[in-house]
Amino acid sequence: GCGSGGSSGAAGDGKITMGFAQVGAESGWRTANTTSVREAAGKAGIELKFSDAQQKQENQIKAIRSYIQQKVDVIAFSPVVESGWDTVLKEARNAKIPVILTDRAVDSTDTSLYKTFLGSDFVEEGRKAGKWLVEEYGDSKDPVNIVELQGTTGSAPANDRKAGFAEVIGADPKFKVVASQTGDFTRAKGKEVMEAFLKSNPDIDVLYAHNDDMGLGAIEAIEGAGKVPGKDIKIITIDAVRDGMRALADGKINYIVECSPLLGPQLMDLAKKVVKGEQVPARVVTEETTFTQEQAKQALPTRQY
Amino acid sequence: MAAPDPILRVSGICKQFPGVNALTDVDFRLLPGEVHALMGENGAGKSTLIKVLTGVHDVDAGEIELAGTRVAFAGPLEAQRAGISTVYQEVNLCANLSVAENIFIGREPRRLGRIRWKEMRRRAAELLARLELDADVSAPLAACSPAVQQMVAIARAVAVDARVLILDEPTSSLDAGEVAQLFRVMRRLKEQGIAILFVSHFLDQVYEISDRMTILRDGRLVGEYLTAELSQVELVGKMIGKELADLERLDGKPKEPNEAAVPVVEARGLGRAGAVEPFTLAIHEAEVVGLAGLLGSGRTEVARLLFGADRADTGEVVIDGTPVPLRTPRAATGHRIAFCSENRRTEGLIADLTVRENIILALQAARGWSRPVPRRRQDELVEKYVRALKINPPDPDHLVKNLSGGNQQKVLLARWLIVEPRLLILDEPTRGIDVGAKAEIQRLVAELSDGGMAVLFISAELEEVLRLSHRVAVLRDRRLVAELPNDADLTTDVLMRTIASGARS
Amino acid sequence: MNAALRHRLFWPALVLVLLILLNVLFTDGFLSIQMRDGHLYGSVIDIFRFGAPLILVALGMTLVIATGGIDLSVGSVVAVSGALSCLWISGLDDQDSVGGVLAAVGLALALSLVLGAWNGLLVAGAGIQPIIATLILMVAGRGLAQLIADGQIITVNSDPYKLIGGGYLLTLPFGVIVVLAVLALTAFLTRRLALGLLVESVGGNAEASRLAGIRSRGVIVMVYTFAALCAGIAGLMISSNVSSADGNNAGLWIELDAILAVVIGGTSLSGGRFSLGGTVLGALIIQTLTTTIYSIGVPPETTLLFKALVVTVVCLLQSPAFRAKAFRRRGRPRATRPAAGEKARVPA
Amino acid sequence: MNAALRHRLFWPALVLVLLILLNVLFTDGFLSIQMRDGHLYGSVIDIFRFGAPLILVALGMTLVIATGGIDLSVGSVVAVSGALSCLWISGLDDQDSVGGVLAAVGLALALSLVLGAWNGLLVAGAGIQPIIATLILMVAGRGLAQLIADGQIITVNSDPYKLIGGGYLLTLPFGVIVVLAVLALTAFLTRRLALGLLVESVGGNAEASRLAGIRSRGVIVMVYTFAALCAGIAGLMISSNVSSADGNNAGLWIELDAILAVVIGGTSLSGGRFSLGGTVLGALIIQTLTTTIYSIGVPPETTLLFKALVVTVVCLLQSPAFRAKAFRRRGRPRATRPAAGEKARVPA
Ligand SMILES: Nc1ncnc2c1ncn2[C@@H]1O[C@H](COP(=O)(O)OP(=O)(O)OP(=O)(O)O)[C@@H](O)[C@H]1O
Ligand SMILES: Nc1ncnc2c1ncn2[C@@H]1O[C@H](COP(=O)(O)OP(=O)(O)OP(=O)(O)O)[C@@H](O)[C@H]1O
Ligand SMILES: [Mg+2]
Ligand SMILES: [Mg+2]
Repeated sequence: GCGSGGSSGAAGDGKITMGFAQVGAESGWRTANTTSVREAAGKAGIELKFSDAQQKQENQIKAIRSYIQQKVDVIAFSPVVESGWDTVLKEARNAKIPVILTDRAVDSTDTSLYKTFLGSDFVEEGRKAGKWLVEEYGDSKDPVNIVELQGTTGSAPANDRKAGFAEVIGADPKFKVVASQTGDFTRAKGKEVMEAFLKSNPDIDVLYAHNDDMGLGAIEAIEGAGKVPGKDIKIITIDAVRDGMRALADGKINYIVECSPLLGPQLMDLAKKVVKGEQVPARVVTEETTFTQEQAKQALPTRQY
Repeated sequence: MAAPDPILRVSGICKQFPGVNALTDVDFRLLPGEVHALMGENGAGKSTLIKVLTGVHDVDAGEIELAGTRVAFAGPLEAQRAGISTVYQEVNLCANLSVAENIFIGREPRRLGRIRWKEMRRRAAELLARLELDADVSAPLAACSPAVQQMVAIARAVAVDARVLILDEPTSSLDAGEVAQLFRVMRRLKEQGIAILFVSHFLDQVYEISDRMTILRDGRLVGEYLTAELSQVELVGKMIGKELADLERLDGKPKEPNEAAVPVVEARGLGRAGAVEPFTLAIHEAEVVGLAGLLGSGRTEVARLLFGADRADTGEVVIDGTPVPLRTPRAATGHRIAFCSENRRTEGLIADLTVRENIILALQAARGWSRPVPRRRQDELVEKYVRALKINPPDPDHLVKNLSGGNQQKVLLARWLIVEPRLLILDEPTRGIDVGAKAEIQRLVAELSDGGMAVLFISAELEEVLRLSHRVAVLRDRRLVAELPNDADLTTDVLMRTIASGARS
Repeated sequence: MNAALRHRLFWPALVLVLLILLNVLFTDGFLSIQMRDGHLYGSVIDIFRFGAPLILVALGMTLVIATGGIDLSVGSVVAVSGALSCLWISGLDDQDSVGGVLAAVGLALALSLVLGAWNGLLVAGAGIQPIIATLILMVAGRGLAQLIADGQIITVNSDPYKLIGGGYLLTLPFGVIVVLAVLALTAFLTRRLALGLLVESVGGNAEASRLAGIRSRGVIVMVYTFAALCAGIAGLMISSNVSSADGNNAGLWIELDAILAVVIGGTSLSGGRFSLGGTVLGALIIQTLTTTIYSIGVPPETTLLFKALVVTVVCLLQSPAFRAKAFRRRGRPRATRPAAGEKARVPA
Repeated sequence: MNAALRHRLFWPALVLVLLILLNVLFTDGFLSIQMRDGHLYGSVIDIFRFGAPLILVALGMTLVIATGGIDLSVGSVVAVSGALSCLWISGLDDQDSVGGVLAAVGLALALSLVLGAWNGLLVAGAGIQPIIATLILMVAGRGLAQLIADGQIITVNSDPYKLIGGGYLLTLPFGVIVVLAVLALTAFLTRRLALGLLVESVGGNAEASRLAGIRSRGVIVMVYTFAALCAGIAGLMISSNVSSADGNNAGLWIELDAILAVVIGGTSLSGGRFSLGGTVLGALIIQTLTTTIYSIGVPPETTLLFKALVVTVVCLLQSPAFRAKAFRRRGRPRATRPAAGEKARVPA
């Protein structure tokens, strides 16, 4: 067509082809992530080959191998697990195909195996949540009883969000986590666990949920117990999916730390640079923010997910 | 006569099951080199005694001595190791294994720990040849008829060097030739000094083979007798506890059915490849048709085709003059055909259900799930037949699996009697049933047919077939070869010869 | 006393009581039930409320298991049913319209019935073994749910729909009322009508049942359809409770919990006799166990071990073989046996 | 030709061939195998390499299923074994020390054996039904794996350990060699020695086997232990392949794939006859199917549906009842009568 940018990518027709190996479709967040990548690719004029690994590493390796065989220009993927990628990444390097990691990191010591890692910093998300809490209760001396709804036991976001949060609130002994249980990142579990918390802990001041969905479930439990979410119990969650933002705008959630799935545009920019052979930073953090109730009301009309 | 020391002696044995005293203070001894018959009615405790002896059940009280030393086997394996080889009452083999594997399982011929498959097959074939049984030793047992399975179980038991051989109703599904062959083997073993315990409800067989007998009644010992010194009438009297007057009341030949009647069911050229050649057979109202033939001659297959249990691939079934498709048993029961299968465990009873539930099952099936048989009607029916067939214990809520073999057979019979069928197919209905009950069932069949029911009667006992049938159809090599009216000329000898030669001579 | 001890459900009932006692120790007022906003409120009510979908699924599973089958696909049916009804409701102009919600419910249940019939046909018609036949729908059903929901969590905002899983009627949680109704219906069908006998007979001995003139195929298709219907209702409850449908996670693992509930309730997996009361008891044990874990604060890492421990205890107590061994000394001494044979190795 | 058609494994083999053909159409050089860095390389090699753990687990599962049981816990054993060996290796001063790695492997396999024996004892000793007995370990084992790994993913960096699942020996993937060794051992134990016969007899009729004097308990404990050992080895392979252990996801759903492989291979879930070759074929079909999905680019939303579809087809083809209906016109129907005594349950 009328391309004027002097794109001299590897592909013969000048169009960049990207192979993207997604983790799966395990949550709304992930689906938004997939949609973002797809849309951004369309906008950027990049041809996208997409696969879904259903949370299995071997599937992802297979998908990457098939991209190598199909001689795409660039491979991007969200690793299911951190390790075990050396072999297949070496194959990609041998085939001179650059690799971009998204959302999750790999633990390889050989950083030449991939060009860059684009994604959120879960520990930082936990810290942001903690900081808001510390500020909110800055003046009070009374103890603050916190309950925590963790993500799936053993998953990286759950571990990191717990750790970041604990790190910040640990400085002040008035913050006490009185109960902490996994809600498997789902609304149903979040609700069920919160119902039990409400009965076994009469004085809960704050709920910290590792994602919006569990928080949304918990809100129903709190309402069922005759309390007012956002007032009687302050709620902090992470993610900022649309339902969460709506609850925030309605005053049922007090604070949301964004964990944006919309890394499509950033990914496409990076991909173009990488294919051109430009230098890119080894770690790119997704552009993310935090939302208070006021900010949510403003942001809500333009939210994409 | 100087009796040698008993090889096996039990004293004061008691065994209770929930709600049943199966054995009460029973003494018993078994001498080497004798055939000892254990006699008693259905449910008298014969099988239980055998299971207690061989460690299948624990005893509640009492002692067991083998060759003078006290033993308590933890299981059949220990009993086997100690030299007691047993064929339990119900054929207890693995249907999924081959004939040879069934015979040698647990003691496969080996070299350096490795199984010698060829050797195993060779020895199995040899053993079966000794029992004059012509069967493919590498065929799966499931493909064999119950009779062949029974022979395989016996072959398994006689294959080991045992001091004691226990056979619980081994002959109930065998025909005359096989029984004779089995007896030859038993005599040979006896000469070698092996003690044999034998259970059977066929009095003639008991008198033919046994030297001594022990009689049980209601789980109690009646006594031990020399066979030669006890007459059949005395024996039966001791078994049932009263004098037996009307046992043989059924005289030689059945009454003539009224002629001219239309056939209730008629098979026209009915056949199934690999099972039975096409045959034509009509069964009229108030008529009993007997089926005679050697084992594996296809009698069961004929019954199954008439009942829709297997699908015929040629011919048709005509009921009251109209051809009807009989593709499933349900279709057959819809036309009021009933089939009492010879294999009550696998094709008859539902073990975990109660006597009551098993009895009303066919009736309920015919009514469908939405129209339950009212409880009052259930009680009436069940009570009537429990009494009529003397099912013991007479508790309708007893689980069927806990009944003795003969009583299970009666429950199956009751199931089909309450649906009041027009054609009743009985495949070996008297198998494993004691003398008293057998006469009872025979009388019942005669009565039913007098009342207008058509009956197809299959039995390995030719006397029984002759006694009940108006006509006898003879099968040979899965082909219907003759249909003989049961007139004065027809005797067991004639029947035997027809079976052997394929034509009436 | 002795009769009670012998009762089939004595041991599971004992475990349930112990679990409740444990809760009472840890949580003040665990047993107290209050009236709040015109409905009953308390931990015990919660157990029933959250246990309702499990009880439903387990009831359906009981009949399937009684025929000697098993249904692994119930979790997927839960997801599909929830996804379809939420999709439909989310497309309504007025999400609060009762007619629209009823249509959604009807549609979801109709689809569940179809899925159940498919299972039944694979098992009874095509002769595929139940585990495998339903495994197929277990996999395909998740795919279907994702397809329906387009991989998203569908959120609805409908008061009438909310009633099913989260609402109250006559002070009682609506879900509990539904469970009672389904339980009554099942009991009626199986114990008043003859379905129970036919099911037990098919499960006890399929060939013998066929020869007794029972249409085993019809019975089998019926129980799988019924199980799917129960799962469909459970799916509505679960999605209504959180006003959203999550194709990925709704009903995940519920098949295993349901099988466990059935077995704890004393129904044998090999088919035959079944006990509806036992199943309800089993499901309540599992739900109480979950609640206990939350309320006594078992750390998340050991949650699974704790759960497994309790289940092991219940199963051991349910096993006659184990009881015979464990409580031997209490009863009459039994004849001692030579131990020699026990040690010998299995010939290999 | 007709004999081939009748062969038990004809239909699954046909499906495998079709799947491979499909791949060849979509991917150039699918069948080509090259030599690269001194080892074989190519799509077909990949199928074997990635399929190795599944084949192992399915082999163990075959024997368990042949005794009439089932083992749901293999996935958890995979996770536990991987977690323990990685934990041990990560604690070594020198992760590359062969001795240390061997110790880790030994330890992990020993623990697997213990877990398997536990399963066996619950089934044979305590008389708990296999699905439930192994369900307990399925739940508890995940907990155990998380406890061992402290809820983290343990990463190791050890060349000798890497060999097990990711290395090559004599140009062949090491995992494939392990599979061949285990397969040969299993075949020897079951077909040359008497184990196979005992297993089939216990699975065919447990009561009859007991009366025949077979120590069924010993046999049962043995097969569960063997299954756990296979799962343990598979766990080592999986964790070695990615040089890390993930307590949550390692081996997730592998039990279902293994059961599927066994059934596709023609072993009946009701116990009795089993076929090792069939199981290997079944596992290869499942593995090839996954590869196919990626290489022909099935859209992600329909992946599960596609998988379910293929499995349905294989299962239908495997079902004699279905074949009888579908192909009735082709051949003369054979006299098959539902095997008498197939599952006799009434003791005399
Ligand atoms: N496992 C069991 N549980 C409960 N009762 C049983 C059990 N086995 C046998 N019985 C009962 O014990 C009694 C004796 O049964 P047994 O099988 O020994 O009779 P039998 O003399 O062999 O009869 P048959 O000639 O009919 O075989 C019967 O009343 C039977 O119902
Ligand atoms: N399940 C089966 N599969 C294949 N062949 C069978 C099967 N059952 C029986 N047969 C064969 O069919 C033939 C006829 O058997 P059938 O049972 O009808 O004989 P029968 O005359 O009733 O003898 P029996 O005295 O054993 O009852 C026999 O050769 C038998 O081996
Ligand atoms: Mg008996
Ligand atoms: Mg017969």
